[in-house]
Amino acid sequence: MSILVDRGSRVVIQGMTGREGSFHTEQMRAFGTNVVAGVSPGKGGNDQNGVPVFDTVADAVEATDANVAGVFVPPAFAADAIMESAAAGVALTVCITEGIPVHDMVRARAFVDRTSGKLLGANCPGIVTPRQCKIGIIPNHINEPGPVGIVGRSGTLTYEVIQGLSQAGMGQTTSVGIGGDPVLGLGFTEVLQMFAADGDTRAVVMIGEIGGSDEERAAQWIESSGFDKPVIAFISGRTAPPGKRMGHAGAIISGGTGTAQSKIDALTAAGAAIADTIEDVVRLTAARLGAPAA
Amino acid sequence: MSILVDRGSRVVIQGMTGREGSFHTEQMRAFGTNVVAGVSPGKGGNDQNGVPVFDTVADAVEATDANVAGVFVPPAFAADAIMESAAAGVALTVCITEGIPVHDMVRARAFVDRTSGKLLGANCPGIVTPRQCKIGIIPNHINEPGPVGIVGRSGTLTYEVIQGLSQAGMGQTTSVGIGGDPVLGLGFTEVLQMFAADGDTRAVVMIGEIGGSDEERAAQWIESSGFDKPVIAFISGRTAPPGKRMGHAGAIISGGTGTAQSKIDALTAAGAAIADTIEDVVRLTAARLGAPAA
Amino acid sequence: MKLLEYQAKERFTSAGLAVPAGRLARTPDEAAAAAAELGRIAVKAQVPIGGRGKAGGIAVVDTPDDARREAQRILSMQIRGYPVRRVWCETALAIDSELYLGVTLDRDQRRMVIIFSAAGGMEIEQVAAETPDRIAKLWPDPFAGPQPFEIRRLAFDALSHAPEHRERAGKLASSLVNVTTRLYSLASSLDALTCEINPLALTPDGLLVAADGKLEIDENAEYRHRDVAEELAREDAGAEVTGEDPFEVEARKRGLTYVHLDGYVGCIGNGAGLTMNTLDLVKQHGGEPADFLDIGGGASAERVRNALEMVLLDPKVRGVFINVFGGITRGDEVARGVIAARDELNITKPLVVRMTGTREEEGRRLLHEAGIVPATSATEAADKIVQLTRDAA
Amino acid sequence: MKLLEYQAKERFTSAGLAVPAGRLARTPDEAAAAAAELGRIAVKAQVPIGGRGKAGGIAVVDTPDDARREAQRILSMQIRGYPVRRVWCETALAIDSELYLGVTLDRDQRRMVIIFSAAGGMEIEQVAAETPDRIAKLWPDPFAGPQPFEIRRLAFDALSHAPEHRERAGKLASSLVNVTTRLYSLASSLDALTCEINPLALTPDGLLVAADGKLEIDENAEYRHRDVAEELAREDAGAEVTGEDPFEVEARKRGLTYVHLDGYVGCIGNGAGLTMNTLDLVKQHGGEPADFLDIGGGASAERVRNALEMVLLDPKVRGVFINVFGGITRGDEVARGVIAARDELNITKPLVVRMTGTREEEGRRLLHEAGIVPATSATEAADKIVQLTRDAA
Repeated sequence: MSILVDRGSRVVIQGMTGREGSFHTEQMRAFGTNVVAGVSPGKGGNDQNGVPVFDTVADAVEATDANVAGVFVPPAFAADAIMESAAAGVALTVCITEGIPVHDMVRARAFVDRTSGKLLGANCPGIVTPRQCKIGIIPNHINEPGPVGIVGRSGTLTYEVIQGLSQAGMGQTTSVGIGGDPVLGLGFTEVLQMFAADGDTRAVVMIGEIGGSDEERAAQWIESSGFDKPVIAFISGRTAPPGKRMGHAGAIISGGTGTAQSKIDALTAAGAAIADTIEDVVRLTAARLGAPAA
Repeated sequence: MSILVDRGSRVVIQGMTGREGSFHTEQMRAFGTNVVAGVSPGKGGNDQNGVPVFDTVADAVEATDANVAGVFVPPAFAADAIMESAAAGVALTVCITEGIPVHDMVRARAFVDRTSGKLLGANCPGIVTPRQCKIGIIPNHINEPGPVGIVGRSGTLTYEVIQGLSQAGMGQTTSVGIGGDPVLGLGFTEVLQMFAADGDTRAVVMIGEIGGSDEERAAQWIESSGFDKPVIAFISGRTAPPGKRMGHAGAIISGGTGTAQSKIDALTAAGAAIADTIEDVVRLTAARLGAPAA
Repeated sequence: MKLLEYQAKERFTSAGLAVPAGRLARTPDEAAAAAAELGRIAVKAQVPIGGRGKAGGIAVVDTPDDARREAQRILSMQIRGYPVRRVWCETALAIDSELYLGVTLDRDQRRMVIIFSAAGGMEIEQVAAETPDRIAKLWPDPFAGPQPFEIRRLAFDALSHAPEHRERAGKLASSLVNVTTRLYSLASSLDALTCEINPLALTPDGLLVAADGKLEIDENAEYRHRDVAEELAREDAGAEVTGEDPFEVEARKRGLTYVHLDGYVGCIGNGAGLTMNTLDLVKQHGGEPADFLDIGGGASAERVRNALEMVLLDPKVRGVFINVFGGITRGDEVARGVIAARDELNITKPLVVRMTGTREEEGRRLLHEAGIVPATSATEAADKIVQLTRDAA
Repeated sequence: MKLLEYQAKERFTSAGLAVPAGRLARTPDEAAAAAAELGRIAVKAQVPIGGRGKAGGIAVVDTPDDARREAQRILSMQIRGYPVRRVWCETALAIDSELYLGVTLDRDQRRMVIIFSAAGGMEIEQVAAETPDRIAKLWPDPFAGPQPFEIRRLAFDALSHAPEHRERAGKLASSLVNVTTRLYSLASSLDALTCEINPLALTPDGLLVAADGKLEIDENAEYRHRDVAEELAREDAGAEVTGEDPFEVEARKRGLTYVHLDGYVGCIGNGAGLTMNTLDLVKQHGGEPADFLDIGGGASAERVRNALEMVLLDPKVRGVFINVFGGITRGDEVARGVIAARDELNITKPLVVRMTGTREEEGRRLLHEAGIVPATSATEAADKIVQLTRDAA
């Protein structure tokens, strides 16, 4: 099993004819993702490497029954693209685009919340269910199927963890990059809830970072819900000087919450194992799964 | 039985301390309506003739469990008042105010539709369940309990029908004035659906007028749903010259729909009895109920 | 509140919509000056009613002399009763294709609706009736307004029925996002009941230009648009300017909802439905209504007095039927107004008052004391006023 | 993009919010002239950081001479590293009571939040921490914005903890509807991350006046606010104006996300998380990071070259750790950028490249061919760069 995407996912790529969109569409197809449509206003009726292109997501959904969307359009148009797929009834929209204005994302998130659809991202690396479906930009070759669920804010650190676990023989049910923006779609807690309901997921790795309080809230949920799968948590940014901006608007330390220490404390209290390095993540996960460490 | 309001209705009056609000609050209380609260921003903590006044509807609901609101505030503030009561969880908001800008009402209606609440009006005379609850400005003494449901657009014509039926010995389950504005809350069809579900309602009188196509849509619903209670319909405005504005923006005749004839035709096709005068309404209702005409 | 084309276009310009360069002319010489400045122009009659093109109210001219001659001709026209007092002289556009874009109220949906069609121009109503597929509609969320993706969908829906635009559909959709966003935002901020560009001209260089404009503003929202109301009042000083019925102009000044009709029975009611029914009753009893006057809800004695005075300005009126069912309107106020009017204006024509509802007893008592016998039912009252007036001329 | 107080107040004024009359002064004489014009004024240091009042950066003066003297003093100050180059001279307000009103992002709610308190002024953060009941919050629907009834509720919630305002709570709530609607609308239209009035002064005649203002605009939305960006760039021509780190100023000019630190290991990564982890790794292996430089997603070879050049501008840097896990970033592009930088800039300091992910094989091959041996793991790379640099000073 898996969460959110699997081999039944029928994927439409918004911005498929752009530079990033076309490159990563081919990567996704090479991975095995069932990309059924692309959307590019004004190019409807064409196709790109055999994938039909539509003017609107609604047209794409009507013609192909697409149920997951990947958004690769430039930041000025991305919030609109998210709303377009949610309005068209797409169940999950994965937005890769980085640099979307905060007010746009606040609106897009509120819009999606009024539909039955879900949003992953923006500014996220996407989602992978190994051997079944990948949407986004997580490198293809690092993913292996197995019992670990991964959820991370940082894209590249999530890759590190996936690769580390795969190399140590611990594959993944699904790896989810929730993204590092201040205003997100799915957060840690929602993804943990899905892993809780997934029978095949036997342990979860959380990759957090400084800023915001999503990790603290997830820790609270772990405690209050009695979530009983082992959680291994890795928090980056310990070296970050307070008040210094670290790239994401999301990575600004504010007040007492949001520091690496406050996240580590909360997760420790919730019974999570705290890893100091990627190697630690691998070792601790192996220990919790009862498999020999790599 | 009855629809929408009954002796269990706990009523909050928005604008209770104003000229119209205070006069009609006393009328409603004289009728027997359980007015539990008034709202007047800045006057919270006072009371008026024994009814406590609150700053906000939310405060009123929290303190008194009010579940129906009557809006008597001036047009510039009325749409906001409607949204306030809907947001506070009030089940039915009855807006008496006339002259609310159309764009305001479009927003208010959309807002109410996102809550579980219902809106009656604006620019309506209100609603009466005889001997139980009255909200609005329908004169007290004309209402008698009985088997007829009344739903009308025009306030004063609705009074005529209520009075005519009562004087002829045919009382009402509930009389509903939906109002004459172009953008309304409950329409004919929604009210007919409620009468369909009300066991005590044995016949329904519809009072329509030129403009819009709510009557035509109600006729369609009567046909398609198999509504099996007798419907007696009265349409005013036959003398109205086409294109002339007749007071309501709602009473502008546009194109082929909206004329008195198109409404009469649609309702006739749906099996309704068409009355030419108020006296006709009384006679036809009596005939359909199987009671002797007055 | 209906704006004239040039007034609508001023608002379009402020909203960032493209319109042809133009000048207002009240004389043939001003039109000639506009042509001297702008070159080839269209001289367009400014009247608050459609069909002026077919009536000869628009001329395209190349020279100042032609502009002067055509303006002279158009300024002496009456179009469906409206004398032409001003012409709008604007650069004659090179037009590749005429589109339609409008925002208006859709009562049935309880929403504003945006309507777009590639088949713009004079025949849009026929297109809508005969080939509704060529008209695309969008009902935007009233808080969010139309989103770009919704406008693109609107555009592609309509353009899918316009094969001549296939090659440029993407570019057109993108331009329409801009134009539609601005037009809707203008309509919202002005409380427009109708805000329409027809034709929306597509020029050979691919621009979308508002070649004509209609803008009607909700009178209930006048308090938010005093500037517009004042502008219209200035332009509208006197019946002869608009060709409007002088009684209706007078009623508007008095703040009354009044429609002038051809008969001889003055009709006053409270509420549009009841007032319409009052007219229907007069007609059913063989009389002819002289007017429709709705005093509305909660009328004061002063308003009733004002209404009676208004109705009696029309010399054709032989008597007045006052039909009031009090709800928010109180019987005593109505009675006081009727009595005041009769006494102050020395009314000798028959007055039939039918009164019931809130404070009816107090009102009836006052009328009785003043020697006016109220009728007990509307039917009886209608019968009575018709009998009293039918042969009184 | 942080605006200074006077820049924020210009926006407040355009949005219809009341601010004290004021003049910007760059010299003591200009401050004296402002006092001559305005009378009793506050002379306020304009620096992009809080705490200026406690630091002595504000003075209230009655005469032009006093204004000149105090402006002289303040213009020679540095406040937390920022030299004061301008003072804002504004009418000293008579203040009855200090309120707080702000709009900012609430990450946890994924919404903007409006915060209001009757306990405004310098201690607002302490109030929030110690008596959170005195702070009321509203999370408006982002499409609808705050509705009047919501703002009234916000106001009454906060005022219920301020007995001193009981008598005027209704009037205050009504004024706050106006002020809050305008402030929120300004924040939305400017893409503000923070838009704050503290204190919001209640004057003896019952007006609400913005006595101070903070406005920070989302850099991701800069393309919608070129005018603001240009205004800030003009004011900000050189590090000495803002007291900012010169390396960070240079990096901003180059369009790079860079934070200058105290160590000697240059750190470049892709993605904020990975780059932060790169710093953590250097530290764990006993080294000291010299900077944080995130090349972001999808960096081109040119961007990588630019980043390496930037890091090496700092003479303290003894070697650079480049840590890339390709996703949207491609290994070949990174390799080409590293090689170009080394060759064009004649870099002789050690470069340790750890590269994996998208196109890693192509990238590794290019590096090998160029004589740069890529590390296989981040841990190994961190260990290597620390060994190469720790004792190299």
